[in-house]
Amino acid sequence: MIDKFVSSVTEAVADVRDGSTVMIGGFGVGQPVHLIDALIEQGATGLTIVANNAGIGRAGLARLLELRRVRKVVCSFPRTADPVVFDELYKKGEIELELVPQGTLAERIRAGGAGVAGFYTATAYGTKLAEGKETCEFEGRHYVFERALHADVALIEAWQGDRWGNLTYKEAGRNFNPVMATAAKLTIAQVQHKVDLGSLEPNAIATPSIFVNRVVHIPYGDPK
Amino acid sequence: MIDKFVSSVTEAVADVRDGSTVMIGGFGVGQPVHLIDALIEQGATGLTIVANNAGIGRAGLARLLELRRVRKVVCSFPRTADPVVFDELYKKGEIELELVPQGTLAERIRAGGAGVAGFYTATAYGTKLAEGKETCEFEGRHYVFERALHADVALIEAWQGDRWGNLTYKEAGRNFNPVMATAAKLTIAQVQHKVDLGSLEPNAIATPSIFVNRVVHIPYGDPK
Amino acid sequence: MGQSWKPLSRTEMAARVARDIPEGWYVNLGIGMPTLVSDHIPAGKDVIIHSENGIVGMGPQPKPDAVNPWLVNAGKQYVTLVTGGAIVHHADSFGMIRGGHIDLCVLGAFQVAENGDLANWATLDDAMPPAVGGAMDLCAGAQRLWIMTDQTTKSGEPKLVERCTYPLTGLACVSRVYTNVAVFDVSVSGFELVEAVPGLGIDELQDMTGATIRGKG
Amino acid sequence: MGQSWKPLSRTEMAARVARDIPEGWYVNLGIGMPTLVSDHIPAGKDVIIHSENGIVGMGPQPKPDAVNPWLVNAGKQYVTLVTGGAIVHHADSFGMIRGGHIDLCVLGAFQVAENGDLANWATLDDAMPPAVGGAMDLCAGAQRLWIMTDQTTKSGEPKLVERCTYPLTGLACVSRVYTNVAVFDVSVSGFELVEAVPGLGIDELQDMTGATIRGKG
Repeated sequence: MIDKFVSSVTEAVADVRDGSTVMIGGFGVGQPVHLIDALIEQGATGLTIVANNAGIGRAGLARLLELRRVRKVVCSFPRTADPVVFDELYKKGEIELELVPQGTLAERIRAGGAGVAGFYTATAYGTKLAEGKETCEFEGRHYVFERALHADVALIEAWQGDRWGNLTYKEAGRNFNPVMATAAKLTIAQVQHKVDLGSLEPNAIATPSIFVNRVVHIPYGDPK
Repeated sequence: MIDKFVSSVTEAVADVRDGSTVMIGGFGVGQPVHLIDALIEQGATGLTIVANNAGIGRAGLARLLELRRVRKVVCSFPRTADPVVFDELYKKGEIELELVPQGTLAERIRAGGAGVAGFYTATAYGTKLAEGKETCEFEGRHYVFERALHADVALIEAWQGDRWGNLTYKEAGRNFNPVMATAAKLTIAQVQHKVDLGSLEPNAIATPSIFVNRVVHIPYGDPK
Repeated sequence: MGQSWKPLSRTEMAARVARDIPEGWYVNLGIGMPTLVSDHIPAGKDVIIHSENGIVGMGPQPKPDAVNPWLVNAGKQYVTLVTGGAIVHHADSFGMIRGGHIDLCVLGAFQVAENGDLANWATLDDAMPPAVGGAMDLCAGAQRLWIMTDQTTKSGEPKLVERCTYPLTGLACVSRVYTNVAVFDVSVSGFELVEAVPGLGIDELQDMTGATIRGKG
Repeated sequence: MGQSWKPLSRTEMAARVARDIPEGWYVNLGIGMPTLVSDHIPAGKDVIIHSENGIVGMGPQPKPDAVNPWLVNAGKQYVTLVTGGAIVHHADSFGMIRGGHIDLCVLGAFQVAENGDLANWATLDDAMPPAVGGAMDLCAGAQRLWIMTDQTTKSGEPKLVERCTYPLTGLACVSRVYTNVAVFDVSVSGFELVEAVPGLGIDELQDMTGATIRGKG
């Protein structure tokens, strides 16, 4: 019997290794906050983080940065309301930033999950973010070549999960989570609701179990 | 008030032009059979058809071929239980075939819908179907370059539809339909059930209204 | 001599943009001033607002006692979902943008050039970490890109220019500019004046603009 | 002299393959003989069958009075959905295959070469229109590719060969071959015999094979 539930976030992230690339879902809502806290406790360092932003305030991802556990951030928007930690590290040259347009970021992750090695997109053509990148013209339009993104670990947040790892998301909590779930060797989901196998409508499962390795049930309520 | 319902399949396909590229959804089930029949009546010719197969028996897509209205078929599997019409035309050299691996076909259509001009896939590397195509090596693996597929018209089948064109699909009736819906200038859906706006669960809509131009309500029952 | 004309308020600018959006369009509104546009689309006129984070059919801010904490827009503010709205993931949402399915995007600007180039994501100050979000995707992918911006910076520098000096967000992507004093079409022949606020003449407007304005042909 | 050994039936071959599939794997079974494998996975052992047309968790054929006409497999036969199954669209389904998420694919073969090349989609007869389906995607994408095939063609030609003469489906993709008389691992050093049916010696097996067989190292 497949049962991907693990009993704690500590157990869920126990084997994350130094130097790993870790994707972290979320966009305003839908951050796997308990998994991030567990990763902070766990101690892995030299990490590359792939996420939409670079942490807010001094908790969660920002705390991971503050502890100097992150070598590089791949994101679209490291400048949020209160991104103090990233700012400080960036200005001191102590963290690497790969800035990626948000759609290109999502598409590169999706490519990683779907076996596409790289693709041509019109986004960023002629801008600083395309400098040094290969370009190509198709039917009179210019495109930039972008490579797929893969991760060792994806930490995601979902609404419901069953023991096989089928997941649903709640409204805007979906965001990057289902895409990142496809692109990592080890995908770990924290879910608000543990549901029986078979209780999710098969046509409405947003992440099929095939993409999920571990599930932790954390009924944490309001995401803010 | 947006209302994408049209009153008949005849009206739905009235402006399909000669020489159009037409995507047709379906895979065993989920074929837009009434829309295909309407296209047969409508008369457009010199068509390029993008579909998984090339028609069965002498009805539907096979009939369109038999009437010499199709110049070229882009598909993965033109050899089914009873593909007599395509076979005859192919052997006489009277129809062009672009044979595409099924996953590459789906991915090329998805690329067309998502603004990806082309991409590298490992599928077909070193085989006859990659002959003449650009290849590239990334991290020791070989990939073939494939271009996006677009269409003038997509004919699709769905289970439920509302007046904005939000759609759901029933089980294996989903197949190519939602992907093709994204890749055409004009997407026309035939739906079994006309539902009120707001009655579909927002998290479970498989094709959001943005991809759909016209909807025809045809409660045709069992697909076979 | 005092000026005889009055610039539009942000609310008036938003109303002006909203007036030009036909029913049935799928529209992405950038963070900041463009967000206000949705308040001016009349009830019953179906204009469908898209948000980069996967909302197709975004509604206005909720009343404080009716917040769904899982519904935020790209600016991370609480929003609602309209009847007929749908949720998709980030790659599918940007597929809508990049695949040309969004009829219109309205963004703010640092500078707009007469060739349609837009600069709105980075200044020349290298100390700040750069941040781009979805702006470049919207520039490259939306069917039409309209800009809402003041005619000049607070210090009086023109924002409509011959060539952008700030880093570009997109090339030749802007088709219309709504400022606090005028509306311009942007085409291969540059800025064409569509209208100006009452009392503002083209010469005075030209003085506030860093590129040649053509009158309506 | 009559042969002292008996080839496996198709059912026995399917049972033999099923025995090697561990719980928890996501498995795609090709049209034809590989489909039989699912009948031999014991109840309660969670092996999840994937079908190219978007089914994750495909169950056996339904009873005639319990057919859901909207549930067919890649061979267009009626199937069922198991408890815990999910439906996705074709691009997402092939994303699972091409992205390396399928643990195992089992296919039939015209020829398997000692370097792991597979030919199973086209013959040398050019009169027939070619058809490929998802075979090339499965070869390129699945984590492991096992082949189920008779040791020889009906006319006695070996199907395990030094180099395929039929058009290739995939290069160096086969890791195991289950025939009606033996099981082989396929690695950089060619065909390695894992087991043969009782009474069949390696010399006799070699005679039915178009490439050199190595004994178990």
